[in-house]
Amino acid sequence: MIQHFPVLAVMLLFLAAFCVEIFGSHNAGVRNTIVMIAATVAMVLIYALIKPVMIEGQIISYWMGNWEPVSGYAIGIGYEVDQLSLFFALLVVTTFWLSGVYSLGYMSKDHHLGHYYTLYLMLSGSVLGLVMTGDIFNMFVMIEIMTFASVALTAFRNDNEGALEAGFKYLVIGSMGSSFTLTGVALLYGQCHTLNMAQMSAILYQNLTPTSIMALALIVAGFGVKSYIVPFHTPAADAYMAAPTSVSMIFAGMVNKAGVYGMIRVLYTIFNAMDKSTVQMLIVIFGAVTMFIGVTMALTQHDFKRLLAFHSISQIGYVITAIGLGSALGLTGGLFHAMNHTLFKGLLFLTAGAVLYATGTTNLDKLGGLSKKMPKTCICFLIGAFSISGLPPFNGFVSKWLVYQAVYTKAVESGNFVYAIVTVVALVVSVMTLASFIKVTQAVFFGQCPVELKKTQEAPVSMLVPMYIMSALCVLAGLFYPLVNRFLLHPAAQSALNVTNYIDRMLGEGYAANMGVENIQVAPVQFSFWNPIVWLILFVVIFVAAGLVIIGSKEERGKMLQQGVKYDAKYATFFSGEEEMFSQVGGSDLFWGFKTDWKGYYRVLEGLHSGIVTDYAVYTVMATAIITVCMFVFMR
Amino acid sequence: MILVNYIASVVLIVLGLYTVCTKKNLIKVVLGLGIVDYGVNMLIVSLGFNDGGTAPIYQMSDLLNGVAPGFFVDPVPQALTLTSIVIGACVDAMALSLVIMIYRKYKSINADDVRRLHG
Amino acid sequence: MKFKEGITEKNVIIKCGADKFLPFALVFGLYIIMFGTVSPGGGFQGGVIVSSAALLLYLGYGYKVASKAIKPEVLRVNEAIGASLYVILGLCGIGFGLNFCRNVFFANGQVGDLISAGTITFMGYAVGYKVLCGVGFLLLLMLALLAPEGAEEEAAAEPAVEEIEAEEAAAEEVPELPLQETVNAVLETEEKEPMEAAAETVAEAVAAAEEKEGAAE
Amino acid sequence: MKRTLTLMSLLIILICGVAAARFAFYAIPVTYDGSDVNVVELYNNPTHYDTSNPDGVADIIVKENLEKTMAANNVAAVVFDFRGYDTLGESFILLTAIAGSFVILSHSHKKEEKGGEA
Repeated sequence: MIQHFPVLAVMLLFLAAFCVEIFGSHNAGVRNTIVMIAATVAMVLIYALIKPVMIEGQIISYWMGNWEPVSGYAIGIGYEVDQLSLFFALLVVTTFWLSGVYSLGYMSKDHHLGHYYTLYLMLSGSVLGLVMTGDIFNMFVMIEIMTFASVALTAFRNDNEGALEAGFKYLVIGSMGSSFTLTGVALLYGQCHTLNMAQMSAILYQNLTPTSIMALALIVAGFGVKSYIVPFHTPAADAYMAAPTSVSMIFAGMVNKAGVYGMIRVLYTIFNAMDKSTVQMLIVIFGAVTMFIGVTMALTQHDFKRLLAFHSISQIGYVITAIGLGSALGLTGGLFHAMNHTLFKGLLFLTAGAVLYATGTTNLDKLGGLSKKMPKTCICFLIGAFSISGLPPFNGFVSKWLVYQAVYTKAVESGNFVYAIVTVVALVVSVMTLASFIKVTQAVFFGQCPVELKKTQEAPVSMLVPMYIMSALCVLAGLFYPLVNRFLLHPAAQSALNVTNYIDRMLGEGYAANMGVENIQVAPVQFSFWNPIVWLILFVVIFVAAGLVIIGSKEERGKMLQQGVKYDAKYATFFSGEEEMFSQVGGSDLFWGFKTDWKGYYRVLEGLHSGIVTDYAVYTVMATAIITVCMFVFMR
Repeated sequence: MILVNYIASVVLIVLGLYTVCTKKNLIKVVLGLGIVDYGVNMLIVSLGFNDGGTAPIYQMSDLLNGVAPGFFVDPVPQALTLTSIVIGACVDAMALSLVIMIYRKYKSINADDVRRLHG
Repeated sequence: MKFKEGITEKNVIIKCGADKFLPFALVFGLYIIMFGTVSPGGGFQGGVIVSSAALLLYLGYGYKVASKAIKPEVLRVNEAIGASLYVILGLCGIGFGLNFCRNVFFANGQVGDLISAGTITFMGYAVGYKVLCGVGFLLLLMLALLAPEGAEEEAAAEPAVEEIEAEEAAAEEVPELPLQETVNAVLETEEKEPMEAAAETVAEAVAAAEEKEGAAE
Repeated sequence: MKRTLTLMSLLIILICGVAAARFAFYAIPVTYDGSDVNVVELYNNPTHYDTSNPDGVADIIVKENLEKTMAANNVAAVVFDFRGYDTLGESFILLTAIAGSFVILSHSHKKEEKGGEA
């Protein structure tokens, strides 16, 4: 019975989408009931797989229409749920369940909700199908459903500024990515005469031809578009911003995880390409650039959701860097960070949505002082901000530390200078993340409350509950990381690195050995070098010290603010000699000094993010060309 | 010749990408995406073709009369192409709807004017 | 700049042409759907041909009549019904203790019969029905944009903009219109009846529908 | 500058693509070489076939089709049975695109002025 669960979960979501279309387009009660039942049952079905797959180590293989392989060729479509698939499936079901609960309150003021839930269920079902399928063409079909549903949901509030534009950009870049993927799939079919991923993996093992290298380059570019790594990230920033917040959360939590999953599947499982140092270098450099550009763009944003979007891109950079290392440690760190990214970025988007719901704006210049009006949202936001910045008791710290450790180990092992630089970049990016969240916290929740926002109310309960759950998960994942590692991360990393099991379970015992695929076993990752308690104590000490300094200097600061300083050379540097009352720096401009120092850099970067869709297409083509050249020149 | 088909499909894909990258008219961008799609379809169909093969369908009249229809070509790429064609149609439908609404909102379909979200 | 106005006035030549072509398009499309298992064609191709009926109606009679004869809302709902039929046919496999999408009764006829190959035929019909409704809806949706301002208000977008309460009441009794009924009837009966009878039914019903529309005008 | 870069990238993709396609033509056998399969024989005796040494998925599908699905149209058999799940996804794509177009083309006036700003 248990082997039916994956396909039943996917089909349940699709059927619910049709039921919403048929019965629920006019009746809110029926619609919400269908959505919540489908989401809950699908979640339960996937959670029920934890015990057999994660703990007992089974791999569920399921042939659609009982088309078992004949003479070693997989003629039908197969579902194959191994630990890696299940890991991502768990992220997906958790995200969409929470997003569904959140939508009930958040979207209640919109029209066409029947279509909203249809598209939402389609998106959820397609991502769930994508991570569990074992057939590459089926994966492509699911990607397409995902792209169309994402575009439609991005443009859902089409009276909003820019929603249509964002949808169009997303569609153009996404379709280009899909076309690359399809071309790659076609070339792979020409090469392998099959479409099953396990069989392809066995056939392509240590047997790369120009055709399959081209296919690899194109598929990596295609999944790069879906995971929004840097030259492809441009439509994502717009889409996150223009979409309704419950959908932004789905994008951050599910859609770009689907891209990351595809990357891992293609690079590790199908092509076994991660033992080649050039591929590692290419992916790591893409990841590092993604990290850095994402966070620097985030520092200058004036819109809450757009800022979060750039942070999301930046955090995906960590994940890509980590999985590009090709080591068990890196993969564990990358998967843990992917999971944490789902949790804290979802939480942050939910708080942004709550702010939008309560105040009607996400512009940082118009917000302020909401901590007194929305204390619960504020606490949730702070937890999310601490997590994403990597402060100790929270989950972001653990996974970021694993990433640093993995990159550093790689630098030591290979003696390559680039990895050392990437380590430094990762640390700097973390600091800049914290800086930009200080800015957001200051601009939204502290500081002065504008007059228009005096009547702001706390968000309704249906929106607060998902936030509480996310916050709790953030804290728990940070505190009980050994359990997470033992039951989720280690099995997933192991299954990604050891393709023998994956092939054998699908095509019969001994198939992989016949084709000469090696069996790789990895030991569980040791959390070395650090102890969170020590770090926690250190941070507590620092906080107390900082608090003492602030309390001690408070009187003087108050005086300065009230009486004003006429002219003092001490402050001239900051306020260019103007009187203080005319030169206050708003919360959203907290880092104007940084911005001024990096004027040239920002001029180039803002010129590149021009908003013109053809420019973005040019970046996509250029990045694809770069990937192709690297693969062709260095992999032969 | 099949090689010509392969090369032509690659050229079509590149031409489509060129259209997407250089044309400023949003409708032309959508047409470029369509051209990329046709190139991919052509590649897939060419992959399954074998010189002298026929469509993989049993023609009852021929079979009953004993006329040998030769041999079949690969049916799998044809099924894949069917999916790909439907996807191309869907891309066109959605992209053109978006262009129509963008025209209503921005009063222009020049890509240089449609850039409210930038930076 | 205003949008180019759609076709509103009846041109005799176009109208007659549309009248003559409509039955052919329907019969040809349904033939392709029905014989997808044994001859070139299948659900998608046939569905698209059938849905061109919407275009022909628009050419002959303008958007108002076309959207009255083939109600977009009904098409939208029926599309989802077609898709769920496919899923239910797939779930049959699990019901029989086998896997999803299993062709559970493939030995229900001789090779080359109209009803043979088990669920393949019926899945083809489900997909054809779904595509017929879906593409027809899409065409009407696009044509609604070409219609002049007044007609656009009646387009597919309008019902959803009303208040939800009003819609609830209206949604329960959506009248099935003649052409739609015929298509439904044909699709329901086509599994049993031979092809010719189905074609006749369509042609008759189309003629009847046109007469009624003419009378209504 | 941008134009040059674009043209260079396209040229690279073109050259690599042609190299890949040329390799696929000369060095890789066709996905299904059916010239040894007699269609009439297969039709008259659908249960007697040999799949012990296939050259690809299509070989098995063509040979097993008449026995296991009884569909005269091999493409229909692939579309609705062997790869029926893909067709499922394909029809969902159509449904998604249509629902999406509907959402995009319809006027969405919200009841209250609440929403994101640029």
